[in-house]
Amino acid sequence: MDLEFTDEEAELRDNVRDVLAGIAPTSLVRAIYEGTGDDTAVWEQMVQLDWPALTVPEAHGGLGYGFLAQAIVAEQLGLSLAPGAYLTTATQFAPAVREIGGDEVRERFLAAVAAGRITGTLALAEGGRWTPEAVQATATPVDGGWRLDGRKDSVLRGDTADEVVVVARGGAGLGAFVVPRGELEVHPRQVIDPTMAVADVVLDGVVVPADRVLAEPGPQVEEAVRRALDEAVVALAVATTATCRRIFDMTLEYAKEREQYGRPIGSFQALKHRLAEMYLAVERASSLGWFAALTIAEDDPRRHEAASLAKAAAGECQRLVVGDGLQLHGGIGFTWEHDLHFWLKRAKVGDVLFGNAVAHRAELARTLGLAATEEVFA
Amino acid sequence: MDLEFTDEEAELRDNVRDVLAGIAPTSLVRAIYEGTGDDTAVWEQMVQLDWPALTVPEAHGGLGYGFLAQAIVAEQLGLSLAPGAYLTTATQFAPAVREIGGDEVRERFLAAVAAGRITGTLALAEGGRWTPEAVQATATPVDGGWRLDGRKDSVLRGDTADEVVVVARGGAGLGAFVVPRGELEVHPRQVIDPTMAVADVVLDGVVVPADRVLAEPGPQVEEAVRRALDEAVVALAVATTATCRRIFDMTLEYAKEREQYGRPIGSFQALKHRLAEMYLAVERASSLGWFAALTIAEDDPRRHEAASLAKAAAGECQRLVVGDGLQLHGGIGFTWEHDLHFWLKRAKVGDVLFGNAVAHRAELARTLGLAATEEVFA
Amino acid sequence: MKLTFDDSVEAFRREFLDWLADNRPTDAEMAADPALSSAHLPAWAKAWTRRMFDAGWLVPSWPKELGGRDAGPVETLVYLEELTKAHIPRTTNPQGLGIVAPSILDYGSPEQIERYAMPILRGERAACLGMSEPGAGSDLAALSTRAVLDGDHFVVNGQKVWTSGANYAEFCFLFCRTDPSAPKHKGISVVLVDMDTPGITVRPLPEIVHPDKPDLNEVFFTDVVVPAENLVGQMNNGWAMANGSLAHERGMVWLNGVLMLEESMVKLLAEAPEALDRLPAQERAVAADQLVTSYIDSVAARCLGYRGFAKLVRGGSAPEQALMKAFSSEAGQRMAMRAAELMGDRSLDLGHDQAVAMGMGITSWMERYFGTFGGTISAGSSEIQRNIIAEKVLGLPRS
Amino acid sequence: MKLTFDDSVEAFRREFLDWLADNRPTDAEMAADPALSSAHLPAWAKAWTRRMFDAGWLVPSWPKELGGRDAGPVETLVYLEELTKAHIPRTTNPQGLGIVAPSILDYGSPEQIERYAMPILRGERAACLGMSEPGAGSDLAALSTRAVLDGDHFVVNGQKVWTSGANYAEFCFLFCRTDPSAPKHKGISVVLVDMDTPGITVRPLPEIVHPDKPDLNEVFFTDVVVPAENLVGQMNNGWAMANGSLAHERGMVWLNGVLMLEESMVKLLAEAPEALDRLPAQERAVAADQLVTSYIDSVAARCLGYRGFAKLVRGGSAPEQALMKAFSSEAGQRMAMRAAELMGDRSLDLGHDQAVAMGMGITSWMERYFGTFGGTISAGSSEIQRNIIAEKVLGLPRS
Repeated sequence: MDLEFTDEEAELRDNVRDVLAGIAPTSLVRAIYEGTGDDTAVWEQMVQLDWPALTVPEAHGGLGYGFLAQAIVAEQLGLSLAPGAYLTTATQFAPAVREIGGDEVRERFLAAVAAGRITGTLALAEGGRWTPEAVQATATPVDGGWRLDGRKDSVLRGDTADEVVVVARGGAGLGAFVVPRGELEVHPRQVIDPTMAVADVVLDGVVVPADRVLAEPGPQVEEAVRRALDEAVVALAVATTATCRRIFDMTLEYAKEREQYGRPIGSFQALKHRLAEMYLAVERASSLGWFAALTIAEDDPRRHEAASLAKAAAGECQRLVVGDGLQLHGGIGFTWEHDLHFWLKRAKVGDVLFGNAVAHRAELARTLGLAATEEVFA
Repeated sequence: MDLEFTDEEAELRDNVRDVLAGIAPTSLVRAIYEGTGDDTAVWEQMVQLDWPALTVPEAHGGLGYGFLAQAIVAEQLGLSLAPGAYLTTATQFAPAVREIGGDEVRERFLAAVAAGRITGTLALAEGGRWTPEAVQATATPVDGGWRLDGRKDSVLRGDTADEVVVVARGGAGLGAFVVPRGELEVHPRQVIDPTMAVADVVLDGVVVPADRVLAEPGPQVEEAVRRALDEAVVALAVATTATCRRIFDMTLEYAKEREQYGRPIGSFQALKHRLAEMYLAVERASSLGWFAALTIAEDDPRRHEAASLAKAAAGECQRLVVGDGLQLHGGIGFTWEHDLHFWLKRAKVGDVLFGNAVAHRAELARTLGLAATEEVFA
Repeated sequence: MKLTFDDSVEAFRREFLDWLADNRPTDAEMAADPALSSAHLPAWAKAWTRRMFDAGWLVPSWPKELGGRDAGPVETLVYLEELTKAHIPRTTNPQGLGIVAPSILDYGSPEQIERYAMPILRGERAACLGMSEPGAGSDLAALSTRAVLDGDHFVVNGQKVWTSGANYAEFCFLFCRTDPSAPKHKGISVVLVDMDTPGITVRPLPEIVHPDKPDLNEVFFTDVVVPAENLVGQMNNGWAMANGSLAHERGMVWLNGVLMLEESMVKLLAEAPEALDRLPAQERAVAADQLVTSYIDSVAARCLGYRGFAKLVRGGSAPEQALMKAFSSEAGQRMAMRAAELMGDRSLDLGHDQAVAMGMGITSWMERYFGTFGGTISAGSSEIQRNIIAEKVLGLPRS
Repeated sequence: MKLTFDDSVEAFRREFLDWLADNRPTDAEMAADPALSSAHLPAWAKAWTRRMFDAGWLVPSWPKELGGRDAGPVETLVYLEELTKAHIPRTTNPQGLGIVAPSILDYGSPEQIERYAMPILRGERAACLGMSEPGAGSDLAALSTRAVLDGDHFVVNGQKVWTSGANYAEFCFLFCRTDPSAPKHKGISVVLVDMDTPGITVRPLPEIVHPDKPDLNEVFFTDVVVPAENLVGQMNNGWAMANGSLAHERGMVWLNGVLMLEESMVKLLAEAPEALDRLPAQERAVAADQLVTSYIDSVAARCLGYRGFAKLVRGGSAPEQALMKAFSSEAGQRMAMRAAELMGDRSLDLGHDQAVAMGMGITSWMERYFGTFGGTISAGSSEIQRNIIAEKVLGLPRS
């Protein structure tokens, strides 16, 4: 196992970083927080740069980069907080279409993604749980397609995405459908990080025609959903850990600069040890993130377990780094004017969405055979 | 609520401390560890000083001190590590007899305890659980009394106590019996702290005559068992926290004396903060221990919850204090020659016996209505 | 040791509860006009303070003429507990009632008492406390805001920061340097400055939650003219006063931390069952275990506080007191974090709309979590508290 | 980045596994004659070292004449992993093979190499390392054991402590002061001292678990005569050698920590289901959650190690390496603690009787827990590791 970037990987990373610094500076994040800006232009510029095509297979008009490239982009999104439709479109919508969809529907929507014509997202979670088991929304065959009923929680960009992959349960198992957002009853929520806009979606009998069915309800769909989820989970884990790394870097820098009692606070041993602890937490989560990214890139059988390892570690990391990062900044980090809180809030959102640390540790308990028997079949 | 000693309480504490320093010095603990001594004389001297009578009701020939006095003694036992039969006899056997037994049998055994004629212990746990629910051993009515079958785990001083209260389950509920140790099949175990000798007990059809029945199996016995358990749990919680306090005190003293790089290690800020943390953990557990002791002394309805609070906090305390106490002592604390390890091991035993922190937090989850429904009836 | 209070204390409690039932502000009037900062006095708050003052329930331990009834410390404890249980703020200007007014009563001239202290007690005026500065943090001795005596007035120049309530306060209890040549802590004085004096600029510092309701401020003083008679006590006696002011009600400060923690716990225990029911068994058990750990903290905080309080009442020193600020603020932080985690995806929602009477408006656990850093950072951060515990309580050498 | 190794590496792995299958010591012979300290060579261990030496599998990265085969770092990694998976110790004298022999090879005379280094490589002699002293701890520069050159010999006086294996070692690689007037770190030399030389007293220091099998020792030197030709390298060049010796196989030290952690995890995962089944649901879930956290640690340790290793192989610096000692030793400590808690009342039992081949005999999780403090205290405590991370990796100023 080689867990260090090759030269080409490092080049891609630098490229992405430089572009994001230009099109999504922190001032844009602040503008969105303060209601004086939006992220439309970020996506438009990414489209111009052909980013939506990056990880779409070449067969569908994409550039065919693998998941490692996806993770490299996700890391930079988390570091910079760059807002916009990329994360949901490329790491949630597209993988769902690719893993679940049949040939025609896959071609239709992946080509549209690659061309930058649509943005998308994934509506899966119910009751705060991002697992196939949690899906209670129903898919019923009707004249002209499938009727969807039920409710989907916390859909990232559910209020703005063009297309929404909805996972619902039919008699034979899970099914998945691509629904135009305009046909859904969307309830946008006011959340702590407005650059990660979240909406609840009510499925009130919306009818999906056959050409928008990714997969009719069936026993084989669950595994495909799980594979798509793995990608979304790892991308978010890598992004969240990167957000934590930035909090750590800001805190480290502050500790070197800020003086109290005539010396930099970073020279106080108790703070030094806490910074070492934060660093350790970031490195722990980061190394697991890359491991998980590799398992997906190489379609290793450990991919599902690795996804939970990475997301759990990212969640554990933010718990420490958000708390100590804010605490060690003192009063200044508590003010709206300082940028720190944008990263703090993003890190929290990154833990919550797609299952927090506790949820992924529970999944690991299940895969390791440590959960109670009734759990295994829950 | 007044959580500070009165003058008389402080006097009792000082008295107990001074006596224990004389009859149970650390050299005796070492001798027991190294197989060159035993604790017989400790109990004999306590008998001469009338300690076994201390908390036995006056009606049964005791001095009639309440549970607060019991906790004051328990604290000093934990601080000094004084070995011997007091802890099991006074905080496990006697409360079980008092809470569960009918008039005659109570008089018989409490008077014997008060006179120092017998030592005793309590055989309750099965499968590592010290709860009424865990009792699977059976009590069957037979000619001349009750026959006991099954197994009891981890009976403290099960290999030396004169009399053993055995809790077993009959058709109508729990029952309790006083069995001479000589009639039991006792399997002494080699444990990490030889001053806390533990044995497993096999109940292989031993028959208990009527005059040794504390309570025949019945629905009301469980509550009495629980009340006796509360006392044992709080006494052990207070003792264990005191053991932690001594570890903390030794570590603090060491940190002030030991120099590295030309200054006391206790002047390094990271160590100072960890010592502050240890102190906080000890105070947290200690204040809950006294609160719990008061609830038993005054028979407050919160006594069962308070017992779990105290035992859970003692367990959480030892987790931190054992680890950091050993770590901050460096190599010297890792040697057999240094006395520290006697306290470290006692603290671990104190967590394990009568339910560790996790078990008592689970009990609190149940009493607070946070456990899953199936748990409530487990 | 005992669990219960003496009968006389219980009689005191009943007397207060009876009075409270007839005189308390209603939930409706509090909700209709919430306090907007820690020195804002809505109409109901003014009337409520006045009622307490008149009835001798404002500061029970003080004499009748100052709004009290010469009550003892245990009675004060019971009084504060009952107010909290009833969800009624004792004041919406805590630093005015708790620090500024008593300091003026202790050190001020009769005129100052009449013009500044008594109006606070009668609910007529609100005050802020000008201590922290950009370069000085919690190190008061390093302050550099200057007051130069020029005939019958001082001229004040400088800057304060983290000044709670300055955006609403009517006057400021201002620490400033009056003798730059003296050793650092010997050249400090206190003057009373009306906030509408020309030359004062207040710049609110919105916080990371509820930026629309700022309470902290930067305050800039440019050639601000303050009458010489507004000097509190002696020239260059500010250091003693700082220790005096901050020590006011010292024996009771812990209680607020404990009550807030318990309040949060009650709220959490009420909300937990529904949230737990959303979770599968494994996650549910882990979340429940976390909540129980916080529950232990909340009971421990009370016990620790009571133990220290018992020692203080006996006249002894109480090392527990040094722990209380760090312990209760950090326990509250952990509790809010765990609660937010328990709420899962619902923890992301802002809770603005459900603002409560105190104007805090922090009703989502996530916002509450971020808000708790006010408690672990200000008034001596947790790190400083640990230094204090290590050096003052444990006797460890200075670093 | 990639998950897999190159084909050539896999071929190397297969070659080693094939050889191992035919040449490994059996579990029975290891169990019948366990090593009693870290410088004890049971008969099977001597033969095993010799077989590895002859076949070029002792130190694969070295040339053939030193028991190697000029293998690269990735191959060495694979080799070490396979040995561990097979539950075979590479040596029962790790400091001899890992530090003493390579240091003599680097700095010693041809005669010293023949008499001291090669016998270690051929499994004939075992060595200990004399560094720590009572007053010096991990601060080597402060050592005070003196070696005075007197014609054709040195006279050594002083005391060492925490000397692993001194109770079985045949000779000692001894750091001592040869120029008391020079600056602290410039007056240190290394001499090779046969442990049966008159004037040496070894006093074992039993540990808090398994006191019957001491490995650490105090070593007292009283007028010990050492031939002058036993000076290793130049006079007063000990400091450079210390940095050299300790740096041997530096790039691989992390692996041992990772492998031990994974080994513990495998054992724990095997034992956990039965232990979990004893617990009621709530406790079971909490215990399972704790084990999972340790599982995450164990996978993370490997990933962290591999990431640092990849950087080293590329010739870069690897900050991850600085973390590995603290992380893996502490993760092992937490794991043992949680495992002991999981085992409940069974955790109290001593595990003496089930001593394993390496002579560690730590088979109960409680004993293992206490034993882990050897790892967090020795060879640079976790506190010192954190100082190093803060200063060397993060660039924070010295305290």
